[in-house]
Amino acid sequence: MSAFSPAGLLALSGALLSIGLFGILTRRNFILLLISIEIAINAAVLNFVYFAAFAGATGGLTGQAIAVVVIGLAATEVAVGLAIVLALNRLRGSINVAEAATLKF
Amino acid sequence: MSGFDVAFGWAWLIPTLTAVAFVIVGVGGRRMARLEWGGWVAVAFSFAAMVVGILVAIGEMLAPGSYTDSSVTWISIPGSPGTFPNGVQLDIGILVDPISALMLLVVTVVGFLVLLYSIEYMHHDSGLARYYAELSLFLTAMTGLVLSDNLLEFFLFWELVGVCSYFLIGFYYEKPSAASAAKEAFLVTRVGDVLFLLGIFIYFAVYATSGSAPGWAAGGFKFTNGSAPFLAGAMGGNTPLLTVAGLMMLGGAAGKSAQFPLHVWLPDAMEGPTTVSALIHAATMVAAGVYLLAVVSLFLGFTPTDQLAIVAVGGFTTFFAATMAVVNPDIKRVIAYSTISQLGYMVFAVGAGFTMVGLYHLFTHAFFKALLFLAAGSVIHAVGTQDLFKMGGLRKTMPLTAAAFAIGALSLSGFPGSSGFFSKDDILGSVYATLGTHPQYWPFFLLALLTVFLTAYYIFRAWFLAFGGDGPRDATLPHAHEPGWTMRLPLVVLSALAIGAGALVFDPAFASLLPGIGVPPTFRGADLALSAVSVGLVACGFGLAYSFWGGGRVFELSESTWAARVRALLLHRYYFKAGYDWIGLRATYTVARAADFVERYVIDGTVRGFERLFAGLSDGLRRVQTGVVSDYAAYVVGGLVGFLLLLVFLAPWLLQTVGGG
Amino acid sequence: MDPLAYAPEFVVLAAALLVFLADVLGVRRLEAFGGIATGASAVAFALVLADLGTPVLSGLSTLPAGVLDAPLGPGITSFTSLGLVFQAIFLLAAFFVSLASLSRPSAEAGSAVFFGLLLLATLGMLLVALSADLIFLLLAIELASISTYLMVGYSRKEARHLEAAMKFYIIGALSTALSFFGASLLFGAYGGTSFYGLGPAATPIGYPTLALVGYALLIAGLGFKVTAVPFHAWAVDVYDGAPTDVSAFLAGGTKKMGIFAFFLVFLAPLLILGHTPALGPRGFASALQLTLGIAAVLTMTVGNLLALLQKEMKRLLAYSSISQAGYMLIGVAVASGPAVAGATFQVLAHVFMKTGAFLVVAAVASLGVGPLIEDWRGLGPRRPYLSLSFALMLLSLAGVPLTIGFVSKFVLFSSAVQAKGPFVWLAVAGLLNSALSVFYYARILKTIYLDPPAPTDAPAAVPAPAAGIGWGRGAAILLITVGIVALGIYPGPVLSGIQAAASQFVFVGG
Amino acid sequence: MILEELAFLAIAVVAVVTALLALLTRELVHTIIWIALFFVDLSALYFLLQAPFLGVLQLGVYAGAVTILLLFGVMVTRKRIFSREAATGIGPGPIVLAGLTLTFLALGSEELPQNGVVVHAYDPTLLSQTLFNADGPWLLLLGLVMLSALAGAIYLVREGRE
Repeated sequence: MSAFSPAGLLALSGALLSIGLFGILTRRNFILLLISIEIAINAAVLNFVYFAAFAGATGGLTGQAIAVVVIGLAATEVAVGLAIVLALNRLRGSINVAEAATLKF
Repeated sequence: MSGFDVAFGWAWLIPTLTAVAFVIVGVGGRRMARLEWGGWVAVAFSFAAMVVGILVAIGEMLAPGSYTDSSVTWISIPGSPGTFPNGVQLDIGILVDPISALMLLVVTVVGFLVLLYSIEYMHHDSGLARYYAELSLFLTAMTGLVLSDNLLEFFLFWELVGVCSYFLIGFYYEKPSAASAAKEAFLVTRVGDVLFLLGIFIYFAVYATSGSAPGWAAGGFKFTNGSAPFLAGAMGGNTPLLTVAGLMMLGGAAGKSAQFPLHVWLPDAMEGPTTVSALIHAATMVAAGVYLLAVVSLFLGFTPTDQLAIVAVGGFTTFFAATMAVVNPDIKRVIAYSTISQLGYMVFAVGAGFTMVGLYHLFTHAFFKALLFLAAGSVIHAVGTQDLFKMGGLRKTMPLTAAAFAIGALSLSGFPGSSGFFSKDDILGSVYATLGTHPQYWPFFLLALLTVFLTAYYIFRAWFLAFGGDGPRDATLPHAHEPGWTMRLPLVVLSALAIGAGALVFDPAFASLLPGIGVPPTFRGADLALSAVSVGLVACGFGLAYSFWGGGRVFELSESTWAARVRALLLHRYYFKAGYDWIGLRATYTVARAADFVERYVIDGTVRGFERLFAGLSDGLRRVQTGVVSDYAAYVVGGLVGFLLLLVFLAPWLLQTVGGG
Repeated sequence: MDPLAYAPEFVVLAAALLVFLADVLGVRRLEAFGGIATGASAVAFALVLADLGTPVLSGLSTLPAGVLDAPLGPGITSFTSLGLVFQAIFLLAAFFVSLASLSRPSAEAGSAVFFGLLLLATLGMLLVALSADLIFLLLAIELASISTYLMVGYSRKEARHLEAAMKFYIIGALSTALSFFGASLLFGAYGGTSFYGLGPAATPIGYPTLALVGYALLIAGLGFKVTAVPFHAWAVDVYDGAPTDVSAFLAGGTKKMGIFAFFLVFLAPLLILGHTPALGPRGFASALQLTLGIAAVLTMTVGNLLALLQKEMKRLLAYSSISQAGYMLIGVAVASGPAVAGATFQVLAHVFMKTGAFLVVAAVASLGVGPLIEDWRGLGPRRPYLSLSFALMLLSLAGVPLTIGFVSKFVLFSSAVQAKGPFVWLAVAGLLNSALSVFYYARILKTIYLDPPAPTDAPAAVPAPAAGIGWGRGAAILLITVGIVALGIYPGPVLSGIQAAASQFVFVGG
Repeated sequence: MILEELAFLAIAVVAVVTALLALLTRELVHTIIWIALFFVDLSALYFLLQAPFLGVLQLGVYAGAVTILLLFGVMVTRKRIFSREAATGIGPGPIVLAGLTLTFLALGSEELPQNGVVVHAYDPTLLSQTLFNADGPWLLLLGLVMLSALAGAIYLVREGRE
C-alpha cells in the first residue's frame, strides 16, 4: 500500500507526451520518429497503469488490461514502421523523411 | 367549365413534352445532324406544349382564381418532440394558379415561335442537335419553374434554367468571347443563386420552425397548405431576419433578371445565337427573377425595408440601363439594355406592391421584346453584322422586318394603344398613386418617368440607323432580302401580339389571370394627366431620335472644338422643343459614360476582386501542403493545441458571451 | 453472446485467412483472390442487410432476437441499427473496390496481400461499427489503419507509393498515440472505457477538465481518420500517392469509419449532458458542440478553397473529399436524430460518389491519360459512357438535384436548421461551401466536355480502342452510377431506414 | 511514504532525461541505448505502482523486443553503425509543446485529489482472468492487428522475386 500525488504522475505523462511530440516534429530520421511515437504511447500506458492503480476494485483491472493491450499494439506498430522504413531505404537509400517529399501542393 | 378542368390535370404534360423532345433530339439528333428533323421534332413538341399551355390558361380563365395543386412527397424527415419539433418535407408538385397560367402562356407561345424561327435562322450552323436539345430542355426548365408548388422545387428548375442558359450563351464555344460570356453569366448569376438559396433557408428557418406559417407549410417549403385560397396575401411579418431573407430574394432575382449591380452578364450574353437572346435573355428566363419576386410577395410578403430596396433597385436599373442603350452601336446590345431597363420597371412595380401590374408588364414585354429580337435577328441574318452604323436603308429591301421592328419599337416605347403603353402606364400610374403615402419612392419614380423618354429615343435611334436612309453605310454588306416563311410567320404573330396583347386585359376573363388588376387597367383616377405626360415624353424621344438620326443622318457628338459643337447645336436646335436641348443630351451621354465606367471598372472589378481573393486564398493555403511529413505532424499538434484551447477556454467563454447553449 | 451474431465478421475474416492460405499454398491468380474478396463482401453485405430486417433477406438473419438496439450495457460490443447501416456502407465500399480491382493487371505481384489486407481492413471497419467500448473502438480502428498503411505501400517498387505509405504511417501513428492518451484521460475521469460508462452510467463526472482534455485529444486523434482540418494534410498526399484503387478504398471506406467513431465517442456526452442538466454542466455539451461545429466549418471551407485551384485530378478529389467530411461533421455537431441520419446518408452518398470518382480515375489512367485535369480534355466525346458516369459523380458531389448528393445535403442542412439550438450557421456555411464547390466541379466538366483534346499526342494518348478499362472496373462504375441516380430520384426507403436507425441510435445513446 | 515519493521523483527525472537524450543525441546507436534505459526506467515505475505484471511486460516487450528491433533497423539502414542524425531546425515546436504541457498540467492537476491517493495492488491471476474473459475481445482484436501487420510487413520487406 502506498500513496501518490496524482499531479506528479500527470506531470510526468504530460512531459513524456510532449517529448514524443517534440521528436515527431523536429526529427527527420524515420527511426527517431518511431522512437518518438513510442515515447508518446508510453505516456498513455503510464496513465492507464496509474489510473488503474487508484481506480478501485474492477476498474483497476480494466486499466491494467488496457495497458497490456496497448503495449502489444505499440510493439506491432514499430514492426510495421520498420517494414516501411526498410522498403523505403531499399528504394531511395535514405530514411530522411524530409527528403521523401515529392507529393506536395 | 367542365372540359377545361381536365386541362389542369394536363399541366404536367407541358414540361414533360419538351423534356421528351430534349431526349429524342439529344440522343438521336447527333446521327442526323444534316437532316433538320431534330428541329422539326422540337418545334412539334413545343407546339403541343403551347396548345396545352393555352388550354390550361383558358381553363384558368373559365374558373377564375382557381388553384390546383397536385404533389408527391420526395424527401421527408419526420419530426420528433424535443430536439426536432417540426420535421422537414420536400414535395415535388404542380401548382396551377392564375399567374402560373399566365406565365405558361408567355413561355410556351414565345418558345414555340422562337423554335419555329430557328429552323431557318440556324440553318447554316453546325451542332444543331445540341441547339434544339438545349432549347427544349430550357423550355422544360422554365415551364417547370412556373409550375413549381414550392420554393425549393422552384430553385431546382431555376438552376436548370441557369445551366441551359450557360450552354446556350456558350453555343459558339470555339469563340473565346462566347466562352467568356458564358463563364461570366455563370459566375454572376451564381452569386444571385446563392443569395436565393440562403433566402429560402432563412424563410424556412423563420416560418417552418415556428409552426405558424401562413403561405408556407410547416416543416416544408410549400407555398401553401393547399387549402389556403390563392392570394391569402402576404402576412407581412416584420423581423430583421425576414428583411434579410427578402433582400436575399431580391439578390436572387437581381442575378437572374439582370438588375443592378448583377446586370453585367446580360449584354455579354448576346454572344449566343439571336434566337437564344430572344427566348432566354429577353422574353422568358430573365422574367424568372421578376416572377420570383412576385411569388414571394404574394405568398410570403416583403417587409417595408425590402420593398424600398426593391423599388430602388428596379427604378435605378430602369434608368441606368436605358442610358447605356442610348450610345451603344450594336443592335442586339441596344435591345439587351432595353431588356434590363424594362425588367427594372417590373421589379419597380412589384417592389411598390403592384405585383400584378408588374406581371402584366412582364406579359406584354415578352411579346414585343421577342419581336424586337427576332426582327433584329432577321436583319443580322440578312446583312451579317450587328453594327448599326454599317446598316441603313433596310426598310426598302426588308419591309416586313422593318415594320415588325417598328411595331416592337412603338410598343416598347409605350406608344398609345400598343401593349407596352397599357402596361407601362399602369406601372407609372399605380406607383404615382402611392407616392402620397410613400414619399421615399419619389426619386425612383422620377427616374422611371425619365426613362420613358430615353426608351423612345434609343429604340427609334436604332430603327432609323438600321432601316432609315437610302442604303447601307457600309457598301460591303451583302444585299439584304426578306427571310423565308418560318422566320416571317413568328414576326407576324408577334407583331399582332405586341400590338394587341395589352388590350387583352380589358377582357374580364383574361384579367382574371392577373387577379386584382382591375379593368380597365390604365384609367384609375387622376393619372390621366400622368398618361399625357408619358405620351408627351414618348413623342419627345421619338422627335429627338428623328432629328438626330432620321432620314439617314448620322449625328456625331463632335469632340473637337466648341465651334463644331455650337454648330451642331445650332444645326439641330431648330428641330426640338424648348427644354430638350443639346445640354440635356450631353448630360445623358455623360451619365451613360459614367454608367459604362461603373460597369466596367467598379462592378467588373469587384467580381474580379472576388475571383482573385478566392484564388489567392486557395494559393496561399496550397503552399501549406509542403510534402514534408514533419510539417503535417506540426499541423496535427497545432490543431490539437487549438482545439484544446477552444474546448477548454474559448468555447465556454463564447457561449457565455453570446448566450447560446 | 451467440457467435452466430457475428456471422458477417466471420465471413470476412475467413475470406482473409483463405486468401493468405491460398497465397502460401502457391496460388498466384489475381482472379481467385479478387473473387474471394468480392464474394465475401457481397455475402457479408447480404447478411448485414438481413440483420437489418430487409424483407427479402430476412431469412438469412443470424442475429438473436432482442439483441438489436438493446439498451446499452457495460459490454464491449453492441448491435445498433445505425452500426449495421454503417457496416453495410463499409461492405459496399469494399465490394466496389474489390470488384474494380479484379481489373488490375493479373501478373501483378502481391495481389494476395492486397486483397487480404483489404479484407482485414474491412473487418476492422466492421468491428468499429459494433464497438461499445472506447478501447475496442481504437483497436478496431488500428486494425483498419495498419492494414491500409500496408495497402498503400504494397507495390513496394514505386517510390511514390512508399512515400505515401510513410506519411500515412507517421501521421497515423501520431494519431494513435494521441487517441490512446485521450482515452487514458477519459478512463481516469470516468473510471471506465465503455461508452455505456461514458454515457448514462456516468454519474457526475469526476474530473470534467480531464474529460475535456481527453475529448480534445480524441478530436485530434479521430480527426485524422475523417480528415478534419487541420489533421487533413496527410490525406491529399496519400490519396495522390497511393494506387488509385487504394485511394478509392481510403476515401470511400476508412474515412467513414472515422465518422462512426465520432458518433460513438461524441454523441453520448452530447446527448446525455446536453439534455439532463443533473448529470453535468450544460456548458460541457455546448462547448463540445461548438467546437465540433467549428471543426466542421473549418474542414469544409479549407477543403473547398484548396480544391479551387488544384490542377491534378486525384489531389482535387482528395480536397473535395476533405470538404465532404466537413459536411458530415455537421451531423455530429448538431447531434439530433435527423442530423445523424443526414450525416449517415451523406456517408452513404460519399461512398458512391468518391469511390466511383477514384475508380473512374483509375480507369482513365489505364487508358493512358495523365494525372492532370488538363489531360482529360476532350474525353467526353471519346469516352461517352465513362465521362457520363464521372459527370454524374461530380454533379452529385456538387449536390445537384436528382443525384444522391442532393438528397444527402438537403437532409443534412435542413436538419441543422430545424434542430433545437442555434445551428443555422452550420447550414449557412454548408450552403455557401456547396456553392463554392460548384466552381471546380464545373471546371472539370467543362474540361471534359467542351475543351478540344490536346492536339499534340492525342492519338498516342489513347493507345487502341480495344484497350478497355476492364470488366470488373466497368461493372463497379456502372453499379455506382446507377446507385447515384436511383437513390437520387427515389431515396425513400433507404432514407427512412437510416432515419429510423439514427433515431434509435440517438435514443440508445441518450 | 516519503521513500516512495523520492523514488518516484528519481524515476520521473530519469525518464524525462533519457527520453530527451534519446532524441537529442547525435549518434543513432546512443539513441538506442538511451531509449532502452527509458523503457527499463518506466518498468521500474510500474513496479512502484504495484503493477508487477506490467513491469515485466514492459521489460520483455519494450526493453527487449522493441529495442532490438530498433537496433536492427538502425543497422540495416546505415552503412556505418555510428552515423549522425540529419541536423534539423527545431522551429517553434518546443514552445508550443511547453505551452500545451503547462495548460494541461494546470487544468488537470487542480481538480485531482492533491495528495495521498491510495494505490491498489492487483493479483496478476485476476488480471489474466479479466484479460481472457471480460476483456477478451481486446486481446482477440490485438491478435488480428498483429496478423495484418505480419502479412503486410513480411511482404513489404521481402526481396521481390520479380
